[in-house]
Amino acid sequence: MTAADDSPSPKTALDGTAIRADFPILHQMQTGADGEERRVVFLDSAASSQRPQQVIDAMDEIYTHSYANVHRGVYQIAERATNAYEGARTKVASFINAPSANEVIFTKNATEAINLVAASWGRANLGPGDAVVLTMMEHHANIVPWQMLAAEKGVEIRWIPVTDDGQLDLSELDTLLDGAKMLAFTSMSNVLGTLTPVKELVAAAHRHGALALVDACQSVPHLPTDVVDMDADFVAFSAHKMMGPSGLGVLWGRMELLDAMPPFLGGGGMILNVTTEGFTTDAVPAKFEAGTPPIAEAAGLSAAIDYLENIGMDEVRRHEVELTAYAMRTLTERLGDDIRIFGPAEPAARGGVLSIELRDVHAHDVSQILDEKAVCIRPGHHCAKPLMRHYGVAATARASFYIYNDTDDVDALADALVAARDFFAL
Amino acid sequence: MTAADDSPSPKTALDGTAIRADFPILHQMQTGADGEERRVVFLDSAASSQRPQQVIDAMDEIYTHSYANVHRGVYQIAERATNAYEGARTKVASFINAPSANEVIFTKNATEAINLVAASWGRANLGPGDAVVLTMMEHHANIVPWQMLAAEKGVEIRWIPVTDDGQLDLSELDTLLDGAKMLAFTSMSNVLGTLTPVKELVAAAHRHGALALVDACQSVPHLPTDVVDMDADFVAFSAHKMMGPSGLGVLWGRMELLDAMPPFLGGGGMILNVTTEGFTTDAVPAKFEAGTPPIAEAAGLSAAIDYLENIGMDEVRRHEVELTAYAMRTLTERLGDDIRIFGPAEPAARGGVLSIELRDVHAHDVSQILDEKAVCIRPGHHCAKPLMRHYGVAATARASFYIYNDTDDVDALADALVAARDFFAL
Amino acid sequence: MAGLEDLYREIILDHYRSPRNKGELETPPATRTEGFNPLCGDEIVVYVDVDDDGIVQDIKIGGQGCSISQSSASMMSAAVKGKSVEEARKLTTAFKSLMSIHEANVGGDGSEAEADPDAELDPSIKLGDLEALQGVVKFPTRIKCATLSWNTLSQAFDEAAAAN
Amino acid sequence: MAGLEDLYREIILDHYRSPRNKGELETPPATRTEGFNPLCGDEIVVYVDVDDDGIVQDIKIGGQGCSISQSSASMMSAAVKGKSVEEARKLTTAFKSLMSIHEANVGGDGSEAEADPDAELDPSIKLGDLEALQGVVKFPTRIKCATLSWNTLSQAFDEAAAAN
Ligand SMILES: Cc1ncc(COP(=O)(O)O)c(C=O)c1O
Ligand SMILES: Cc1ncc(COP(=O)(O)O)c(C=O)c1O
Repeated sequence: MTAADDSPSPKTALDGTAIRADFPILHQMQTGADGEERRVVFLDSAASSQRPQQVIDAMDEIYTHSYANVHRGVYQIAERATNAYEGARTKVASFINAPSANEVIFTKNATEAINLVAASWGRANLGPGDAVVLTMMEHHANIVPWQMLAAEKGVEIRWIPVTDDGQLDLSELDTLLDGAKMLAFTSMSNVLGTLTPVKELVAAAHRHGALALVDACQSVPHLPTDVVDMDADFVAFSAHKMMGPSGLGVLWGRMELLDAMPPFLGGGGMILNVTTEGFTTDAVPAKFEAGTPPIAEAAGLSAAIDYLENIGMDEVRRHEVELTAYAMRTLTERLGDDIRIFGPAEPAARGGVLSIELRDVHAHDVSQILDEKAVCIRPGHHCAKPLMRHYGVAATARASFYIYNDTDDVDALADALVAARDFFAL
Repeated sequence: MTAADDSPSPKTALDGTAIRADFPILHQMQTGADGEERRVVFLDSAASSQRPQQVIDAMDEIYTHSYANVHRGVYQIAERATNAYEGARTKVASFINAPSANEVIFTKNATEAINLVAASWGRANLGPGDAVVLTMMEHHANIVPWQMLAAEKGVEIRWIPVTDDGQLDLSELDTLLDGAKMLAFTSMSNVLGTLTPVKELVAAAHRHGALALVDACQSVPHLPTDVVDMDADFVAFSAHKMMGPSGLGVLWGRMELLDAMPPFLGGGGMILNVTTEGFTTDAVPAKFEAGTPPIAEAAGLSAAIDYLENIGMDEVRRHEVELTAYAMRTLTERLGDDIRIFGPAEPAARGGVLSIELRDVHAHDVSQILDEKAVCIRPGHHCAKPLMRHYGVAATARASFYIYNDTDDVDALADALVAARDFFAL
Repeated sequence: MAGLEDLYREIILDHYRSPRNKGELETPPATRTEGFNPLCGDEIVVYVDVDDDGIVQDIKIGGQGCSISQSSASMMSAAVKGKSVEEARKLTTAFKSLMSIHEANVGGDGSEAEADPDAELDPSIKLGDLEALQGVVKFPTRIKCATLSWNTLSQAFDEAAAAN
Repeated sequence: MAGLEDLYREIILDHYRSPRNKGELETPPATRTEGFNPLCGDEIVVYVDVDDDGIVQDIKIGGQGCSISQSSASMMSAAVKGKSVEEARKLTTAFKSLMSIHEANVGGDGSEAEADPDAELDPSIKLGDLEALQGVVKFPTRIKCATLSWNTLSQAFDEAAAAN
């Protein structure tokens, strides 16, 4: 089965083929059980992205020239390591337009960033009768920490519902926020691709005297981010979804909030003094970075941001909207009634994430058959079980795009889906 | 100033020069302000070690061939990533002789590992009137988490004193352990090098019905480790001190304890089910690994363990004892009364860590002058302020050894210390 | 599709398309047990009705899942219905041994820690149709799909026993 | 030692070896304030006695530290003794400006966030001996050593003002 016609695929803002040259992992060929060699088509960036040689080189550079533990060494190698680590903080701050680099806290992943807020700010500020508002399209990372807090402190959790076309249903927002202390929500659904109205939600939270935490895992890698414009109180994201390394996440927060919060993890690097009687904490961000931090990883993220800024986040976004539009059109044309695409119908209202259901073929089987065609997608609940339950499905097959994807990749996806449908057809 | 005589330096169990060939960062030359080029002599491995090309390659291999998010992908790249990550777990388990790989939990560093135990086990099991016993030579990572717990839960902290020659004073051990629920102690002091009597301490804790947590950050990289033989309940250490990458730590614990403990961080990967009402946790170790884990980092640690096992941990230990003996002898010969070496006088009673005080020269100045000679040591409190206070010093200058160091490095250290003394002499 | 015949044998697809014993049982007398595959979201519900003589009088399967988990559950239901709990447990051990060859590589969540890859198969146990699932071991990430219903059945037996 | 003269000027070593105003003051009337450099363990104690006219009547320095932190504290004590709090604060700003050129690179703990590298130096302020510490900016990790006593002095003034 080949693409419906042989006319060249339309172009998008970025040239995926040219960009792939920078990504060694995307050069590899995969041999199917049919003996055919195929270029790997990676469509799982919403779970974790790939990284260009520039990012790998930046980490190797640390390990081969400038690695030492940071902050306390006087020798030149340690000074270079500290500068690389603190330089990454400054770079992240400017990438998200944070007022101060000291508001950028490095964590191990976005999950830890959200847990930090729930455990430190939440325990110190919430008690019985207080409410935290979440949405039905949250990732477990932005649900479970609040449920743990709720169980411990008797806090109530309220849920903003989703509509069937994958938007937040804000009709009862004021009621839900009434008396709430925190609104924690995703800027972009990792299942549906839905872009939520961040500024509107933050403003609503503030109107009700609640803080707003934005789970920006899916938007920071793909859209321009401005925490001042968002007017958020906390923003969390992960390096590995934006071409940075594994093992690194970011929490940005307003300094006056971070300053007033108790520490989260205790240990070296976060103290001003320790005696047998107790300890005093150092200033933010050190207060929240106990132990040896992800040093080489921070340098890797810094290089990833350079790479993204070099392309321009507006271009990244434009490319992905065009690719998503092409994909929605192509899959509908090729698979008709046999495919269901979850989420908003309008490509501009979403990120480059397509969750689909293929009639009579379970997502797990879809993914297995696509792997035979070297097309990498992800089946499952995508860590968003409440949302899956809303749609009455246990799993979807999710394809997600990044700068290194192009319309050829979408065609390969469509071909493979058609093959999967045909294989399972009665 | 040159070495006292020109006879070749004595050999130790390992050939540091040959080993350095594998460590690109140690090939670099550093130009002093005097214009002279010198080989970098890295004596700060107790803070964080360097890594051989093999470890860097293992991480690059993941990023260039086998990187994807783990555990949930069906496609081949994701399967390889999962196998690399879980393979690292199996490798760590066998390296420390853990009964089951599922008892190995990957954290971001040793500090998080200890915080995990204090927060999860501690909160669930300790209350007012309960006691946790620490030693006066603990790293802040094994003090502050317990102080946080103590402040929250009204737990009492008791301290095992140290003797002036840097040993634990166990004369009152039974009194201290009476009624205690936890004994948390270091297997090797990161300031003094002191090896503590691990088995004796664990047995004493158990005799009193307390659990034993071993902060093995400084011993796992340098000595054979056997958690079964130790009979410990929890063991924590960091990858970056054993030639692995930054951003990765390990908690080993007994399965029946881990199984009974509540979760620590909440999010994706640690749940069995999530509804709007609450969540159920997955089995250990998944329960304690919320969010995207340090994937490439685990592969790096795996390669570091291969490297160490290839040399043999007994050889590593023998080399470091010989090097420490040579260093103690050489520094005493060269600097006489002008130098004080903290900790046990007997090299076999300690690891390759020398904290020194140079008469009338502050550690910070020592380190600065040594950097001019390309000798990298660390000044400061080494995250062990209670111990520093015991000795009445604010800072020591610490030199620490690993497999890539040799007697030439010790000679360079001695030369540089003599130069520092002379520079500051009245 | 070339290469996937090992995984998707005809008999598996048949059970997937026409699952046996699909449905619910009244509880009590039946026991209802849920199983989750946290990796992919599959959920299975096993209803089992064990009589006083320890015989599986009836079994029904609910939930959602992929072809492997659904067909495995379907075959399981057919295989254990009318058998004694003891026989069903032996069959479970035999089936999990068939699956466990590569299971150690999959893990990470400990849920299969009890499977013993070296366990000798009782030669008197006939797996029958279930042997069609043998091809799954070549696809390690799918092993948990195949064993989900069996693990849930074991749990159901435990719960039924505890309830008496 | 070649290359280090910039850091270890003779006057710095002189203040290090013979620190001025070493000791303690009775509290009250003096204020006692501790400062920590978490990076290296240096601890400084500043005792300051401000009279009703806002004049630093007396100042004493305790604690332990490296040549840079100790000499900076010693010079500071000599420079502010007898001056008004206002003059001492201006001197602090001037000194921190001298030091802050590279300070942004060192950070990570936010404690220097208030230092403004672009602040214009008041030309009427004479740093005198303190200019010998200028060489420190070439050694960014040592800047915190040089500013420790000054930050502690600012805090002492704040506490003294709050106590009145
Ligand atoms: C004895 C000891 N415990 C704990 C730690 C903390 O390790 P990490 O910073 O990797 O969390 C260290 C090292 O810094 C150490 O030497
Ligand atoms: C929306 C969203 N939130 C949170 C997370 C958790 O990120 P991490 O696994 O890096 O902690 C993810 C990704 O897995 C995500 O897509």
